[in-house]
Amino acid sequence: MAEFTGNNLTCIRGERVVFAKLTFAIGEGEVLYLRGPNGSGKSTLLRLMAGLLRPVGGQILWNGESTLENAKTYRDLLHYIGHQDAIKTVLTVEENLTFWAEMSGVDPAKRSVGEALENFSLSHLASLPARFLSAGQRKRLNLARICASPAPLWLLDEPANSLDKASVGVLRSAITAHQEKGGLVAVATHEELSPESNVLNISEFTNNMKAPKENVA
Amino acid sequence: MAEFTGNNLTCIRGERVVFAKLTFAIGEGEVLYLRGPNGSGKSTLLRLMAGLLRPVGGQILWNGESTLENAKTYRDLLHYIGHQDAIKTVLTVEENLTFWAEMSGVDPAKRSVGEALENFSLSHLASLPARFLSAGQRKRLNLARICASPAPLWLLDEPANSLDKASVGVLRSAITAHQEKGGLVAVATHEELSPESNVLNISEFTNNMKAPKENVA
Amino acid sequence: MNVFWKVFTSLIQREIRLAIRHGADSMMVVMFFVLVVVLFPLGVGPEPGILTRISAGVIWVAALLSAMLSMDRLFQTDFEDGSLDLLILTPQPLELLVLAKTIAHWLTTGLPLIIISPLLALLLNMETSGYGVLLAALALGTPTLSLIGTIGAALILGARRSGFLLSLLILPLFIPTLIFGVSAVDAALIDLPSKPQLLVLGGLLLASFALCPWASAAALRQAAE
Amino acid sequence: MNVFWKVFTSLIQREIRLAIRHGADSMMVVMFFVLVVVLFPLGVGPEPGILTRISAGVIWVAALLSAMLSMDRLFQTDFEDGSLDLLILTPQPLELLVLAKTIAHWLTTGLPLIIISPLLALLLNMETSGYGVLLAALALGTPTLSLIGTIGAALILGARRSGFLLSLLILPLFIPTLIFGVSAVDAALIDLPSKPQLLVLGGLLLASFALCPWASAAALRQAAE
Amino acid sequence: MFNYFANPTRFLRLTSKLQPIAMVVTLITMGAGLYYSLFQSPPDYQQSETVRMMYVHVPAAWMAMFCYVALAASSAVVLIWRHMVADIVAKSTAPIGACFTFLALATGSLWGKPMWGTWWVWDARLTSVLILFFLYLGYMVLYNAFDEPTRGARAAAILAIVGVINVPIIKFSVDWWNTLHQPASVVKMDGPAIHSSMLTPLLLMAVGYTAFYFWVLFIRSRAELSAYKVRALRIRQAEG
Ligand code: HEM
Ligand SMILES: Nc1ncnc2c1ncn2[C@@H]1O[C@H](COP(=O)(O)OP(=O)(O)OP(=O)(O)O)[C@@H](O)[C@H]1O
Ligand SMILES: Nc1ncnc2c1ncn2[C@@H]1O[C@H](COP(=O)(O)OP(=O)(O)OP(=O)(O)O)[C@@H](O)[C@H]1O
Ligand SMILES: [Mg+2]
Ligand SMILES: [Mg+2]
Repeated sequence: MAEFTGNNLTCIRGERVVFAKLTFAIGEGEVLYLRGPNGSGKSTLLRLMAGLLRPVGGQILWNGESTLENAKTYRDLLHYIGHQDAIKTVLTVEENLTFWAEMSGVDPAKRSVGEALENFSLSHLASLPARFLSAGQRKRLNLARICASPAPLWLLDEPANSLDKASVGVLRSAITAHQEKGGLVAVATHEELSPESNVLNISEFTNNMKAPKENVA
Repeated sequence: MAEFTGNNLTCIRGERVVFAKLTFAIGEGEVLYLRGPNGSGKSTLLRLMAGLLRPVGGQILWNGESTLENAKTYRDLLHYIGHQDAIKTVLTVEENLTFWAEMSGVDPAKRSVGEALENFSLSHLASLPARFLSAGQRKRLNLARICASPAPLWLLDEPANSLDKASVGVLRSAITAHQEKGGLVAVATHEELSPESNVLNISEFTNNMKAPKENVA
Repeated sequence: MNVFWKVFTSLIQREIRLAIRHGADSMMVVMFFVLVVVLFPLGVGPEPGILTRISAGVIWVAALLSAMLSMDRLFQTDFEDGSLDLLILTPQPLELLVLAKTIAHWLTTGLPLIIISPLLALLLNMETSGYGVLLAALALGTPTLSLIGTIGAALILGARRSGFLLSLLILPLFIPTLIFGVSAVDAALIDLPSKPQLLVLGGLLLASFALCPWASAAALRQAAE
Repeated sequence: MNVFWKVFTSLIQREIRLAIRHGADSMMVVMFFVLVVVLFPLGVGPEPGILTRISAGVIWVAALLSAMLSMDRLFQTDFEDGSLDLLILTPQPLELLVLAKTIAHWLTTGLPLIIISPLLALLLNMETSGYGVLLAALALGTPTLSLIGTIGAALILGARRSGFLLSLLILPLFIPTLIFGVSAVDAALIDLPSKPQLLVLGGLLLASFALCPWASAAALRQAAE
Repeated sequence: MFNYFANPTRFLRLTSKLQPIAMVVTLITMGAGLYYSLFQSPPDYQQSETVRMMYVHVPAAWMAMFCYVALAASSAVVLIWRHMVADIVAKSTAPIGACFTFLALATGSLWGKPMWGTWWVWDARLTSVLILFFLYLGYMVLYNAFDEPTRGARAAAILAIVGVINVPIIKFSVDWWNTLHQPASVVKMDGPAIHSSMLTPLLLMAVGYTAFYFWVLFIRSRAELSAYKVRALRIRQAEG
């Protein structure tokens, strides 16, 4: 039922075309893997999907409706995890998580802060100021955010960075559980997270990659 | 000839014992892999090795001499890459790298800033302000630092984070080349970087892992 | 509506908590305010005549400087650690969130400043007839400063020379508040009615209340691009 | 020695480059200094008599506040982005690096302040007999402020309520400089010799030059743990 | 209409035709206006010869406000439709407006010394014009403060739009507060209250100033546009 698509997207940053005429589609319960070398535009595409950037051409649709025009309802539907972790080091782990759960505006009954902490094995750290967290613990706290309040679309930028094997497993099963509930996921990653079906290779759409090839041919 | 060892190291952070009685040894041309789940103390151990932290017990020796007592000469010998990347976003890529090469105090003839940029395929970005770098490009710039001026001991904290496959390859060959020159490397990572010989599993020395088990037994 | 309110208060709560735990901004502002006023007698010499004469001006200038000083980090940390992206992506209108942040900013910087000002007025030998008007003028003026400041704070995100820019952008906009604030107190000190000036201050407050959150929200969206 | 010198200058260069590119700190300080001084006539009213009377005090208080204002970010950004770790790990003695940073800080904040001060003195109607001494006093006093400030800046790294702490820590240490600075100028204005005060300022400078880098370096090592 | 002019080539073609016209109008009206104001109009019975300052001061003040409105309007177009031409018009208008504002401030100050006995008072009109000047400055500095040009354009556009409330304040400040400054006597609901011997040169100068604005605007925006094209070309080259 839910469908998330992008048509002919072109994105310019700093007067440089990052990618052009990019098209993608994610169906219900599907995961789209974004692949490409460093600097190819994966993070850029995710920010575009989230609505933080505007494409210069093309559009992004949720169930056939433009996400830019229905920004307010659309923002209800998504969770975004970027490179930066949005963690305030003076607040405790729990305070950090609770704050974002509250900001999501989701019905308190549907939130599950405790469960999310439990899931990512952060419960024993709940009352620690976030400053003391190790790199992987920070990342887990950031990931716990997407489980603490429900939203159908997850946009994840290299979520497995600095995670240990066990946590990668937790992340993987969180994604699978989300899929089973009919959720949609777009994830940029350099690693194998699961047997991949739906892969978007961004370098196919980047100008600077294409142009030399054509020149050579 | 060169040898880097730690004896009976105990480290306390925030009134908690992170690890105790930890012992390691790295010989010439060897790589030591630090392993352990998130929060087990890999980064802490690396900071200890670098001399940024002081152990509450035990000592760290370079060729049998205490590194704390000979801190000044010892600091000449090492490169440390932590979780934070020490990149100034308003300076260009090249300015960032050149600065750290100059600070290393190494003879200018022995520095190789251009080559390091080339190696990590950053040459085309050299004059760009570092703010525009993608996550992987930032990491590569940080890594280029260790190649820009020579030092026998490398301490690397999750150097492969957010790198694409090609860059991981570059990193791997940089490490191999360093080994062949007789360099020593200690690296904390969750991934397989090369067929591992010398692995230190930190969780064997952490209290909180051990204690519950003993309680149960 | 209920959801909005909840989100609104939880943002204010977080900001206040951050200010208290971290304190870099809020306490610094109050300290700064006190210091400007305390250092003056030290620098100028403690002649009561002169101090009395310049008391209203010193307090207002100090308030202005403190407000400006606290502005540049208002959105900066959120911008740097990625919180701003997430705030923009919450379903709530960004204008509301900006307003919440502004209120929190005022509660942690403007309010303490007002509370402490009678003490400082005493220190500067201000005549007691000015106290009431000083409080009223500060109560009307400092929220305006916070509101106007948010625009500047949002516009400079990611800019070069942001500190310089911030002062250039918001200081001119602060001037009316300063002028009417001082003249309200000065009028009271010479037993003239200060109601007209207070009314203008109120008008400025209303106008900036209506305008600033929108402008700042627009600027923040630009900054996240 | 040669290596030291190279490292020393390249650190100074970087700091200056950062200050120019980013400008948040350095330009802000100068702007701030100017603003304090410009806002005063606005707040106090432009009566030349009063302005003349308080000119030296206003300029020194402004200089003090600007110096304090620029201090809290001196090591903070390096601390947050990991540069501090690397600086500590360079083979050069940390004291030297601290000194280089202090010099860069003074070059980008203290020096512009000195250069612009005659203009501000003019604006405040200071009598011309005070100009020379004002410059001399600022030239001796502002490096002291920078040096003392580094201790505070290093101590507050990672501390809670850092802003508050900073003012509490370094302000008392600033006060002697303020008092002798103002009285040097005031003496010149009433045609008394101001040499004794200038000598004291010189003494303060020497003492802080000998002491501060060590204290700050120790504090920095502590902060990195 | 916006779409029509948004096409850079069309804009270039149009301005290349209008530019000489603006130049001719400027030279003629300014020349005539200066002649009338300096030699033909009578000295004022109160202000004597200093009244001639009016012919420089008043149109400059008008243009300062006019340019700001133009700046804000094109900035709105930049934000809403993201048209490049609007951006170029806004960017080119700002320095011209700043110059007019500076002229109004400087001539006003010069005029104030003989008339009010002081260069400057902090009354509502003077203060609001000073703020206008700072808004122009802020716009220009903000525009150039970013590494990404588009970011600067949009941030500055927001500032321009916010600042537009200052324009009615300037206009009506003399009515709302009693100040030293002259209330409006030309642009009023019930027709101008000024003698025609003074009105004619004033209006001539006003037309001259306006034409001058457009003249410089065309020159500047054409230069901006070519610079933009060169940059785009270079980027395309760099990308192979
Ligand atoms: C720096 C000081 C001054 C500033 C910033 C200033 C600003 C302005 C502005 C913005 C206007 C246009 C108002 C409108 O269109 O309604 C104006 C008009 C005018 N100003 Fe000034 N002014 C200054 C000083 C003076 C002085 C000293 C005089 C003479 C006593 C003067 C006489 C006038 C007159 C006669 C008008 C035309 C009013 C009308 O007919 O609409 N101004 N001024
Ligand atoms: N300053 C501190 N005060 C108190 N505890 C700390 C401090 N810094 C780290 N810790 C704790 O010490 C432990 C070790 O942290 P460390 O960063 O070394 O882990 P790590 O092995 O590098 O983990 P990761 O794989 O997530 O990077 C963690 O449990 C962390 O919470
Ligand atoms: N603000 C900006 N201005 C100009 N160029 C930018 C800007 N931000 C990013 N870029 C450039 O756009 C390209 C895409 O960056 P992006 O962060 O999307 O890459 P990525 O695919 O996520 O890479 P990584 O795997 O390293 O995270 C990069 O080459 C980067 O240098
Ligand atoms: Mg990325
Ligand atoms: Mg770690």
